[in-house]
Amino acid sequence: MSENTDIKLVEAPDGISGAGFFATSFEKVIGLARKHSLWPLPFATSCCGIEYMATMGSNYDISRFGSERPSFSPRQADILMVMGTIAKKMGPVVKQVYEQMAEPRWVIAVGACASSGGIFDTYSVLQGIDRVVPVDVYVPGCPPRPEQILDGLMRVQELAENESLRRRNSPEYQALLASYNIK
Amino acid sequence: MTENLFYFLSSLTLLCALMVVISKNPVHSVLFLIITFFTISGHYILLNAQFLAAVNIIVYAGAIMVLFLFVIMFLNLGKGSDKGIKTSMLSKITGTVAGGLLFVVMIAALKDAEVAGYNPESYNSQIGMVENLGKVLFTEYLLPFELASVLFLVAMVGAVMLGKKETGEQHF
Amino acid sequence: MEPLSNRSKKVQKREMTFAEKAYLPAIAQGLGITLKHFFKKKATVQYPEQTRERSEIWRGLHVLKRDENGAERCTACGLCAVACPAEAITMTAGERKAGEENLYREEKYAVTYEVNMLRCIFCGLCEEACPKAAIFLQDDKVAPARFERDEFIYGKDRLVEPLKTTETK
Amino acid sequence: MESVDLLYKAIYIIAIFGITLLIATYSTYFERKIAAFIQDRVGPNRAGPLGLLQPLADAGKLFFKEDFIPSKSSKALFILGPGIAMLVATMSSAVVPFGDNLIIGGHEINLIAIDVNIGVLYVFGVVSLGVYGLMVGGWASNNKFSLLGAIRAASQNISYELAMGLSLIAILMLSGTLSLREIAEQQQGFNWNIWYQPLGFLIFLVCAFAETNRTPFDLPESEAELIGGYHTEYGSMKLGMYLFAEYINIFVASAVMATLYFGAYNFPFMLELEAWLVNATEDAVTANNIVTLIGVAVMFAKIFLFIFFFMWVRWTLPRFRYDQLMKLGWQILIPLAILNILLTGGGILLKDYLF
Amino acid sequence: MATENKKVELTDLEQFRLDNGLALTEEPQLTTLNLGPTHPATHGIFQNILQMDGEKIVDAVPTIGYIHRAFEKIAERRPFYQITPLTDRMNYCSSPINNMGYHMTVEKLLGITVPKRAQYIRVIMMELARISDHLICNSILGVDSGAFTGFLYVMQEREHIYDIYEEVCGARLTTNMGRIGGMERDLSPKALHLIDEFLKRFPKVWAEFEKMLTRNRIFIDRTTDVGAISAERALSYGFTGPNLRAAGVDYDVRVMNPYSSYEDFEFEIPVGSKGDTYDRFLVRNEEVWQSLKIIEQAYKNLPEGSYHADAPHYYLPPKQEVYRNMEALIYHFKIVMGEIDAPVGEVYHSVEGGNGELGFYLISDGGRTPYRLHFRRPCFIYYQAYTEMIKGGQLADAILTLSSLNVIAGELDA
Amino acid sequence: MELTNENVLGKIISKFGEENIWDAFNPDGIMTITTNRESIHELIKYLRDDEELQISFLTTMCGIHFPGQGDKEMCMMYQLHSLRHNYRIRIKVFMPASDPVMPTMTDLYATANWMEREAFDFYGFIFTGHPNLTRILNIEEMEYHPMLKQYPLEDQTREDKINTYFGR
Repeated sequence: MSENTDIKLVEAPDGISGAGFFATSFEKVIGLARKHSLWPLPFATSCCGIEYMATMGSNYDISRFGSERPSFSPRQADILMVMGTIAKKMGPVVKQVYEQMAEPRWVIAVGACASSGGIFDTYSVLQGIDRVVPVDVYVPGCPPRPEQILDGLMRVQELAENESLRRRNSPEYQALLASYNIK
Repeated sequence: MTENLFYFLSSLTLLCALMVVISKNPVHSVLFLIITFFTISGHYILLNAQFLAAVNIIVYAGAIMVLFLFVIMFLNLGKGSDKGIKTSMLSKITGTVAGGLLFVVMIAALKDAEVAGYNPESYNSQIGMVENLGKVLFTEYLLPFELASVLFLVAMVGAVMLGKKETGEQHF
Repeated sequence: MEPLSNRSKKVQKREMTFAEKAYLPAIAQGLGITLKHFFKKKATVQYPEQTRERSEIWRGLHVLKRDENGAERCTACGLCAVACPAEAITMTAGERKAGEENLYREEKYAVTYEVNMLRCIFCGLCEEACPKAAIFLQDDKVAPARFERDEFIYGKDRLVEPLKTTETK
Repeated sequence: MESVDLLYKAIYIIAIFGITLLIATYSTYFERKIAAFIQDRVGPNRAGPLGLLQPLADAGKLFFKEDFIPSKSSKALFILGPGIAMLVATMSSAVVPFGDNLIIGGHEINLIAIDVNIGVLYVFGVVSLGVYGLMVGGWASNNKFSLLGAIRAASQNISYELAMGLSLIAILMLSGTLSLREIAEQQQGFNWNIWYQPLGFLIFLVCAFAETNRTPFDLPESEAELIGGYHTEYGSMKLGMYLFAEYINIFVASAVMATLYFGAYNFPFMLELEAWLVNATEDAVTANNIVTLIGVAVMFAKIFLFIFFFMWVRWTLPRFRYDQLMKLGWQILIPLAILNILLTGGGILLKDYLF
Repeated sequence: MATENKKVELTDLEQFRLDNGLALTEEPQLTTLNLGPTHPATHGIFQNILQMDGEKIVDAVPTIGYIHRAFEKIAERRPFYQITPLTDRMNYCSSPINNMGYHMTVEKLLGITVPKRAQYIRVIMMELARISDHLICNSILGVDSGAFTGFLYVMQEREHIYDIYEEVCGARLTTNMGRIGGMERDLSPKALHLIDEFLKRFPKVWAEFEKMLTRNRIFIDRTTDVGAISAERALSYGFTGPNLRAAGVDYDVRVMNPYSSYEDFEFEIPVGSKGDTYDRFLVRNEEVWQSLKIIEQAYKNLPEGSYHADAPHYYLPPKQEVYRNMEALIYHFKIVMGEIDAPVGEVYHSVEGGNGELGFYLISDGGRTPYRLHFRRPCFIYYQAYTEMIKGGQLADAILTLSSLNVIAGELDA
Repeated sequence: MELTNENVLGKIISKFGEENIWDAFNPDGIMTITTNRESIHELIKYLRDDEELQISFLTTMCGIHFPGQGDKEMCMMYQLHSLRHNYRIRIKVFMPASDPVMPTMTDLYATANWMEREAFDFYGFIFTGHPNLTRILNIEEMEYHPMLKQYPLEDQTREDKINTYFGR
C-alpha cells in the first residue's frame, strides 16, 4: 500500500532513455530539498496532538528538520500528520484534507488510534486511517514519544529523498489513489 | 523614443479604459481602471511631472481604488459574479441616445480646439517639479487651493456622517 | 452570588495605569524577556544523535524474557492477553517436548506469541499481569516507525530476548 | 549620461536586486533561527552546515510542488495576485540610498538605483500598491477565510498609510526635500533625524509593522483565526512569492527607516575619519571610497538590526483584534502624527525666531 | 470607522429575524463561515458553523462528535482495572486526575480506605496534572492571540512534569497512573528529587510567563469582556471549575467535598468577577500558584507508610509474592481475570478535574465489569454555552473564548 | 436549614405524595429516589425554586438500560446538587423500552440540552419539548442507539482480530 523504497524496479541504464545522468542528479537535488523542507499539516485530534506540541517544543524541536512551519492549509502542506483518534464521523474530513493537498504529499499515521484504532475498537472509531487514505509511515505508541514522532518524520524524509520526480505520475501511484477512490 | 512611448501609453490607456466599461466582472473593471491610472501616471512622467505621477498613484490607485475593490469584493460575496446584469430595452435605448449626444458634444467642442504649442526657448522643464508646483499653488492659486480644501473638509464631514451607523449596530 | 466557602480570593485585576495604556512598558518588558532567552542555553536535545534520558520504568518496547539459564520464561497462561485493554496480544500454547528443557522453562510454552504494536497502547498491564515475569516493557527501546502495517505484528522472533544477553540490561 | 556610467548603474541595479532577493531569502532562515533562539531551541540545522541551505531547500521544494489552482477561482487573478505582491515589493528598493558616492576610474557613482526627487513619495506609492497583491489573491481564491484576510489587509493598509504619511510630513518639513538621497545627506555624521523626531519615528515604526503585516498587526494572515488568511489557498511557488514579498517588504521598510531616521549610511565621526584617511593615504579618492564602503556596511548593519527587531517583536507580542487595530490607527496614531507635525512646525518656527 | 465593540442589543424585530434564520437587517449579507473541524485554533476537533456579518458573529451552530470513541460502552465490557487507560484518554492534558478520580470511585464502591501516604502522593500527582493542564490552556491562549513564545517556555516546564510522571508510572502523557487501592509503586528517590527541583524552578518560569502577558495592554484588550458569561447563566449551563470560578462562584470540589485528604491543605479558591476570558486567564494563573502551594505542603508533610491499601482481594500482590506464595498467585489470577467480586451498588464520586467537576457515576451489578459507568465530563457541559458566549463578538474573540474555555475534544466527545 | 436526607425526603413526599416518590435509599451518601415521568419535571422545578432547598445545579444526567426488566427497562438518572448546602440528590425515572418518552428539562437548565441529546443518541430517549432532539455524538445516519446492551461494542469491520484468543 505504501511505497517500499527497498524494492527498486530495474531501470533502464542512464543515457538510453530520456532521463540521463543530469536528470537523475537533478532529481537527487530536488529530493534533498524536499527532504529538508517537509511542512507538516498537524491533523491533531487528541492525545497525540499534545505530544506533537512537545515535539514542536524546545526540548525536541522539530524545526531542526526544517519542518517547524505548520501549514494548517492543506494546499501548503507536504505531510499530513494524523495524530489521534479518527472517528467514523471524521473519516471523510481526513480524506477531503488529503484530496486538497498538492503533490507530492505524504501521510504519517501517528499513534495507535490513527494507525489501527488502538484501544478503541468500537462502533464509532475508524480502525486505522489507511481505510480512507494511503499511509506512508506508521508510528506506533499511544501516544508515541516525541522521539518516535521524529523517527516517523525521518522515515518520510527517506521517502522524499529517494523519490523519483515522476513517481506521482506513474500508473502504480494512480492505481493506488484509485483504490482509495481519490480523484 | 519618447514619442513611441507616448503612443504606446496612450493606446494602452484607451484600451484599458475601454475594458473598464466592457468587462462583465466588476473586479476586472476595477483592475483595469487601476492600470489606466498607471498609464496616466506614465504620461505625467513623460511630461516630467513626477510629483503628480506619484500622487496620482498614491491617491487613486493606492487608496481610492482599494476602497472600490473592497466594496466590490463584499458585493460579490453571495451571488455569482459572472452572471451578467440584465438590462431592459428601455435603458439600452436611453443609454445609446445619451452616449451619442455626449459624443456629439465632444466632437463639437474639440472641432475648433487648437493644440497649444510651446516655445522651446522659454519652456521650463522643471515646471512639474514639486517646488514649482508648491510655489504656484501657494501664491497664484492660493484661493482656489484653500477653497478646495474647504470642499474636502465638507466631504469628510459628510463621509463621517454617512459612515456613522445608527446606535445598536456593531461598528468595526 | 455570596461565597460558598471562606476560602475564596478575588483575582487581582487593577485598572491599567497610563504607562500600561501606552503599550510601551509591557512591550519593552516582553522584549526583554525574549532577549534574555535569546542568549540562554538551549534546551534542545538533538534527537537522532543525542537521546533524552528516560526513566528506568519507562514503558517501551516489549521483550519476552529468558531466565538465567537462557530458557524462555513464558508459559502461555494467557493472562497478558486477558489483561490487555487493547487486545493486542495473541498466543497459542504448546506442550514442551522432551529435550527442550533448556529452551522453555515450564512444561507449557508459547508456540506463537504476537503483539500488534499498532494496537498496543503501552499501558504496562501485561507486564503487571504476568505471573512469570516473562513479558517486560523495556525502558531503552521504543517501537520504531515503519512503512508497512504488517511489519507491526511482532512475533516471537522479534520479541524474545536474544540468547547472548541474559542478564537484564 | 555616459555609457560607462550607465553600465555601472546597470550593474548596481542588478546588484541591489540580487541583494534584495538574497536578503529576503535568508530572512526566512534568520526568522526561523531567531524564533528558535528566542524560544530556547536551536532551529533548522540539518540542511547544510548550520542549516544554511534551508532557504534553498524550501525554494526547491516549493518550485517542484504541484501547482494548484482552485477550481472555482478566477484563474488569471489567482496567478496575478502573488505576481503583483512580488513585483511591487522588489520595486521599492530602487530609491533607497545604500551608500554615498563611489569613485571608480574617475566616474562618480551614486549608490542609489534611481535618484528621483520624489523618492519618499515613490516609496509611499509603491508600498500602497502592495495591498493589491493580497487583495486580488485573497479574492481570487474563492475562499471565505482568504477573502476575510484580503479585506483585513486592505483596510489595515489604507488606515495605516495615513498615519505613516502624516508622520513622514514632519520629516519632510525638517529636511525640505522629497529625495531620499538628500535626506540621507543631511544627516551627516551623527546628526540623525531620530534625535529630532522620536515620536515621528515611533509612529512610523508602528505603521511599518502594520504595512508589512507583521505581528502584532498580522491580522490578514493570522493563523489562529484565518488559517493562512489571503494565502490559504496558495501552494507551491505562488505561496513562496507571497512569503518572499513579505520579507522583501520588511527589508525595504527597514531600509527606509534607516534612511529616514537613522542617518542611512552616515555614522558618527564620518568626516573626521575621512579627513584622517585623506591624511594617511594622501589619496582623496581611496579615502572617499573606503568611507563610502564603511557607510554601506553601516547601512546594512542598521537594516539588519531593524530586521532583527521585526522578528524579535514577531515572537514576543500577541496580535491586536481588528477593531482595536483600527482604533489604534485612527484614534491614536493619526492624532499623534498630527500633533507631531504641529510640534515640528512650532519647533521650526521657534528656531527661525530665536536664531 | 468607529470602533466600538459593544455587545449588541437586539431589537425585537432583529431578534425575530435572528430566531428565524433571516438576515439581521436587509442590508448586511450574512456569510457562513465553517470553523473546524480542522481549524488550527480548535485544538482538537469540533465544528462551528458561524453566521458572520462582516467580522461579527451573528450565530453559531456547534457540531461535536468528531472523536466520539464510546468510552462508556467500552467501560461496560472491560474489567475495572482496565478502564484506567481509558480515563487517560479523556482529558489527556491532565490524565492523572482522571486516573485517580476513577480509582477513588471504585474504591468507594469496594469500600477500601487508602493510607495517608498514598493519598498524599495522589494529591501531588493531581496537582501536578492541574498545573500541566492550566499551563497548556493559558499558553495556548497566548498562541491564539499571536504570542507563540510563552507557550514554548512553559512547555519546557511541562516536560519536567512529564519527567516526574515518567518516574512515577513510566509514561509521559497517558499515564495509567495508580491502581485501585493506591499507587502501583512508591515515589522513588529520583521522583522526589525531581519534584523538589520542580518546586524550586517552576515559580520563576511561571512568573516570567505571567509577566509576558498579564499586564500587556494588547492582551488585556484582547481578552477583557470577551466571551463573558454571568454567574447565573454559568450555573444554568452547569459550569464548574475555573470557568465557573471566573464568573465569581467559588465552587471547588476540593473544598466542598474533600477527597484524598484535601482537607489537610491550606489553599485559596481564586475567583473572578466578570467571567470573561481575562478572568479565566487570571483564575487559571492563580490556581497554578495555589496548586504549587498544595504540592509544597504535601511534599513537605509526606507521611510514612504504605503506598497502597491492604486489600489483597483488589490490589495486586507484589511480584515476588506471586512466585512464591500460592495464595498470592490465586489473588493475582483472580484480579487479572477481573473476578474481584465487586459488590452490587452504585456510587458517584467527583474530583476537581483540570476543567471542573469530573464525576464518575458507577453502577455495579456484581459482575466482572461495571454495569454502567457514566462520566460527567466538564468539557461536554461547557461547550454548549459556547454559542451564547461568542454571539455578537468577533471572529477573533470566538477563537480566544474557545481556547480560554479549555475545551478538550477527547473529553467533550467521550 | 441543614439539609439531611430525612428532611429533604420528608419535604418532597409532603409535596408530591407517597405515590409519586418511592424507593428512597442511600447507596453512597447520596439519597436516591425514584419518581415517575409525570412528576419529574415538577419535582426538579420544585427542588430548584424552593427557598429552603436551593437544589439548583444539575450535575449530570444519564440513561441506563436494564434489559429484561419489564416496564423498568429504561432508566433516566438525574443528579442534582445544592451548592448552597452542599447537598446532592439523585432521582431516577424508570420506563418501558417500548415507550422511552420523558419531559425535557431544557426549560429549567440550559445544560440539559446536550445531556438529553446524548441520552437520545445513546439510548433513544425521547424528550418531549426538546428544541433540537438530534444525535449529538454519532453520525446522523446511524440506525440504532449504540449504548443499548444488545448492540455490540466492537467495530464490525475489523479483520485483524481473532475473538477466540480473548475469551470474550
